[in-house]
Amino acid sequence: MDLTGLVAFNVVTGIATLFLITIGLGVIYGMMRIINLAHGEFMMLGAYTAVTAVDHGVNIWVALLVLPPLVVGLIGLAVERTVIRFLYGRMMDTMLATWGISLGLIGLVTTLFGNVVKAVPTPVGSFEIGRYGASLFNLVLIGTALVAIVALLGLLRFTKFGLVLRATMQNARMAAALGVSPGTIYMATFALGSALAGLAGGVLAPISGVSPDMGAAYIARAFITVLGGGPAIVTGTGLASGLFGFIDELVSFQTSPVIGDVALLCAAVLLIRVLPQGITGRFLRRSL
Amino acid sequence: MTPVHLSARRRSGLSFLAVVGAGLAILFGAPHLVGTYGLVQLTLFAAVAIFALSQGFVWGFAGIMSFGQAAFLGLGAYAYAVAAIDMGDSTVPVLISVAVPMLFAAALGYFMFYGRISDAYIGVITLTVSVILFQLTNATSGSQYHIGQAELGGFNGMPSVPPINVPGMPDDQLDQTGIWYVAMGSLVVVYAFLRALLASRFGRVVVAIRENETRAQLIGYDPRLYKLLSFTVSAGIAGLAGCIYVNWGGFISPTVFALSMSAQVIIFVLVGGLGTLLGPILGAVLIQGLINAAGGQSAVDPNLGLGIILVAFVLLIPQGLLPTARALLARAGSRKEPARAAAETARPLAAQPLAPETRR
Amino acid sequence: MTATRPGAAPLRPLLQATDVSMRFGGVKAVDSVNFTLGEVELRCLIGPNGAGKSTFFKMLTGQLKPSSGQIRLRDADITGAHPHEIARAGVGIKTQVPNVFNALTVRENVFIGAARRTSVKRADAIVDEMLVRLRLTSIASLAVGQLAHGQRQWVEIATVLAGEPELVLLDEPAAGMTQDEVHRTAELIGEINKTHALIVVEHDMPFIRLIAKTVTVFNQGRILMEDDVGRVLADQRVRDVYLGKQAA
Amino acid sequence: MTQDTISRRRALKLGGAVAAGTVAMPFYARRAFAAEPIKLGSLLDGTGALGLEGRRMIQTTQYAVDKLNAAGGLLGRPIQLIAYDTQSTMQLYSQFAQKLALEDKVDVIQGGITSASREAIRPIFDRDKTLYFYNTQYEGGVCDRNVFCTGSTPAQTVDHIVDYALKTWGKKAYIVAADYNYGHITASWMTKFMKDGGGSVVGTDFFPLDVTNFSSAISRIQQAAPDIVLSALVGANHSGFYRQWDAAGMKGKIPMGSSVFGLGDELTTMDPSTTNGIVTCYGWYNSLTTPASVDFVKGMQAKYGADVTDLGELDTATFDGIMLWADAVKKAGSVDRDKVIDALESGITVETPSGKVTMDPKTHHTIRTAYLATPKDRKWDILQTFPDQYPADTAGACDLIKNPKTNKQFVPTL
Repeated sequence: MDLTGLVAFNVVTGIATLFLITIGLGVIYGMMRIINLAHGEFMMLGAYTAVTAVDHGVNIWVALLVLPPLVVGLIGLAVERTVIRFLYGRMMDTMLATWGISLGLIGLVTTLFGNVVKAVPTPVGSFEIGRYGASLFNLVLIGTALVAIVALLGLLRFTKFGLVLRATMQNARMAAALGVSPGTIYMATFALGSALAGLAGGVLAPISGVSPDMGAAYIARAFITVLGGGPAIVTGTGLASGLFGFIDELVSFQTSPVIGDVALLCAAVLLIRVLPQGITGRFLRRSL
Repeated sequence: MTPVHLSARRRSGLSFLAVVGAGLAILFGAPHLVGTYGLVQLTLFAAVAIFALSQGFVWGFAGIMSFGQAAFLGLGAYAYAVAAIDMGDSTVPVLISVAVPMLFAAALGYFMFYGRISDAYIGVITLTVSVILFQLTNATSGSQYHIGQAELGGFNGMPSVPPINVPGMPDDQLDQTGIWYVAMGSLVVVYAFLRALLASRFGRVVVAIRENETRAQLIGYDPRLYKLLSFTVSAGIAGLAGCIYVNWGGFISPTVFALSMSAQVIIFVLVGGLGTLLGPILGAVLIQGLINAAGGQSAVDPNLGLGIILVAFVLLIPQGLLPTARALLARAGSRKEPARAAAETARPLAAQPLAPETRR
Repeated sequence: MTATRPGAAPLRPLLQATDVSMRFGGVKAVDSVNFTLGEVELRCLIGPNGAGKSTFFKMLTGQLKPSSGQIRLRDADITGAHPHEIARAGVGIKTQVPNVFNALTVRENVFIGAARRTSVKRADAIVDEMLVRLRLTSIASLAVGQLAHGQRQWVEIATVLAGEPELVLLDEPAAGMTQDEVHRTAELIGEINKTHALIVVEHDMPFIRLIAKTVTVFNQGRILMEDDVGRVLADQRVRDVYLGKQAA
Repeated sequence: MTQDTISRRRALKLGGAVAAGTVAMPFYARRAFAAEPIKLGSLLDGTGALGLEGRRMIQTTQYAVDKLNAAGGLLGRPIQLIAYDTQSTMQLYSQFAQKLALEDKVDVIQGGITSASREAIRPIFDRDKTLYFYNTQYEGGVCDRNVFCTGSTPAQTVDHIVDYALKTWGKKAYIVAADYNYGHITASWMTKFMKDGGGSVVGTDFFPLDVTNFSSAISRIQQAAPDIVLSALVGANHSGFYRQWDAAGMKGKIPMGSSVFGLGDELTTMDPSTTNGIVTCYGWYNSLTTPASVDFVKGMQAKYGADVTDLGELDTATFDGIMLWADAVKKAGSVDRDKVIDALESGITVETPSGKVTMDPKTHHTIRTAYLATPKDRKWDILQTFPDQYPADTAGACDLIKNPKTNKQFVPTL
């Protein structure tokens, strides 16, 4: 019974983690049809922001949850202005360019910080599930994911920005005709997606080593989860994270993390084969 | 046939002869000009150039975004290594190294193309498949993972893979010079094969499908079949590259499946020129040369350079070096056939509209 | 919607659509259409924008699968078949927007059309013939992407005809053409109709008058009427839907 | 490309000279020995995933070569170091190995960090008959007349960790190890030593080197409730295990021993609360107070700066390898491969920072001292010392004196 509780807790943590590492990519892909191959490296930059902030004595919570999205959001803004905006409508080229940015960021961070694994202390301790110990920090992960879901849904549904965003997504030309510049919207969306990637990197920093090539470990999973989710960004990413996170954690617990990862990827490829438009391409189409 | 048409065809024939001639000159000239180590270096260049041709064909001509071409390189290399260790004689293993990736690509391609999976998703799926293969081979440590006598070795890979031998004589293994002849010879053959393929009806239809899939379909061609065949052919070529790659190093490990391998070959093609065959070869030699040169220093991480090159080419020289050079030459020259140059530099349009419009 | 057409030939039909419907979500784009075309017949389809003509064409060519109903080409049921299968069965289409291989030359475009059913050598001969017939020889080695709209339409028509289809569908062949080109198109259609069946969608009424014998009128996904060209164009209902829609 | 590597070499030398201040470098560089230099090739990862370990090994190699040159070189000839950075990339290992053997024609090669890299280059040096030293603590078993291994192996170290654990904590062990040859073979030895000592292994998990999330693994361990956890986890990503273990509150509940912990920079980058108490065993620790050991640390710090505080066995084994080779060259009076191998097989012994190091003729591995230690607030606290440890693991299957043609890596069959 205690074990079931522990495994359930791990599954929920796994789902939350998957959601966090995916949602930034999902926002950018869902709104702009841009597959941001530098997503993993944006996470990596978020983690380095956290490491650097902690090293400079910034409060740990600020360093993990506030600074990374801000810093990476700004970096995303700069990338959008200098590279991405010249490539709108050229999906292939944006994939290549973001791949280049990804390699460049790995190289840059390696050159600046060295290929060393940095670490951030975990700010909270552990708690007991029956006779098993579990990390309290996993609750922080789950909480962050929940806050991100609620905030994004609120943003899309209740704010003017959200309305314009949805309109642009439906029909960029129409939105442009209504006097909203798609350029501005895209810029804001890219920055928002980058900020979410930064947040994921920051909040995951304490439990994973922070190194220049850490992004590669996440990118394939994040991708396939976005595609599995389908057009409704938040709901789709949430559902796909739930499904794949569940499979991954459960198979990992039964066998090993590799098989868990492989099971996740295989499940996703099959899902895309059956539902090429993703889960929300078929079900819950009207969700956000 | 019109005279213009004839001259275009003749010109293309001449360029073909020139490239093959240059290839043969390098093939037989290099052993006299460079030492053993130079040949070893050039063998690697030939292997990556063949790999680049496989990507250049599938992406540049068939318009298929295979982002996981390293999967086929790795399968070819592993297939050769396993078969060579188990069989002794290397002749059949070489064939296996081409056949295994082709079979795998045929299965994967059937799954993707007949499953109406759209272009961008094909990129993601191929990439994911290469990640899966990487993880699986990486997890084959320990003696329980073996095929015949060949232990897969997991992360450590397979050491001491026997090199190609004279057919039928397992003990007569090729030395570095012999492997050079095999590698460079294969490059010339693959180039000639692809030129012939593209000049054939099949090749022309493949390019037409890249240009306008709907139109080709409405004429009566089944794009799925042509894509599947192109994908399979390119996988076989990548497998051959893998076979030569493992012969070059005598060693293979899961890093052949790594994302960086797939990334590099895309950079080769992009830098050299998408939609050409000579371009990927030149791009491969150029970038591999740069990577090697970067190996001697450690002040700046080489990824930084690769990343900057990739972004710069996408933004500034998206056609790649060869078509750009051709266009410049054509402009500098008598402006004889601007149309031809434009046709050759035209790239497969991958851009998708925001939503598939249901026009009525 | 049976034999209202005067002088309907008792021949077995080349194409027969029975009760064909197409729904997008809640909207019926094509609603229970029955349509019959005889061998070597020329039919014009008219109707306001959104009447369902292009959707109907897409179902005939396999680009859309009908929600219900059946389409037969001679004895073969081609309902929901793949576009390439229908093309192989002998249906060629020139789509509304020029649909060509932009990076290829005119010659290469036509070659692709010709090469499906025959050897490369024979295809080359067909291409030469087609280029002369459609007066494209002088621009044969130019990339189609560089050509003007009208020329691209001609290339597309040449590409379709090179495949020697038995039934040719033309979606607005005269759109964007000069007066001179429109006349040549009309001539060409007459010429094709000597041996092939044709269905032509067009808005240009003078053009219709030039080519048509029988006209089918689509409105709101249904067939409003089907009759001789003179009677159709004189019909008040037809005028109403056209003018009404166009005014709106 | 040649251009670049030359300038790289020059940069290394210049850097060395500047750091060394008035030491011997400028002397030999100016007055150069008239004789042709002896070439020592080095293949180590200065960058990439293993750059952390490799950087110090590269510095140690330079340090050792400078030390030999300062003492007059070998056989009256200077030693020229030809070093390539393999960037943690297998392809570059193959490539530079071929370059060293075929183009630079070096007399000896010292290098390779992972077992994978060693296995990639070993056949190349066998084929081209170039003497090769592998100076890394590893899983043991390499049996090849052309290859000499100076790092410690499980029989010399893991044995003592298991022994200590059995005596101190209990009989039930759970093994977590990296999913590649090193991890698998080390786990086999751990299992064997546990059983030999009367204990049992209640579970074994392997993790690929890119795994960072260990939550499910930690749950599994808790479920099995062992008395001790034995870790052979390797590399940057796996360091997450220790943090997550600590974060889950397991640190105080189940003690841990590790065969690789602390070889990198774990002591400086991790919280002392995470690292304290993990039991390790290596051939050298930087807190050893023998004169040779202190001298080595001081010498390295003088050359490369006071922040060189993370030296470990990988570095002293590199130093040992170069010194053993140098001694053998002196004894053979030649750099000819076969003569040097004969000299090495004569049971040659050197005194180095690690203590007395003897080359075992049968296995081409070293007989050396092992130390048991645990981190205590970012410093190594040495618990026990075991002199003259014999490479019994490799010796179980390998006898190069009797069978000089053997060429393989033996794996334990348990």
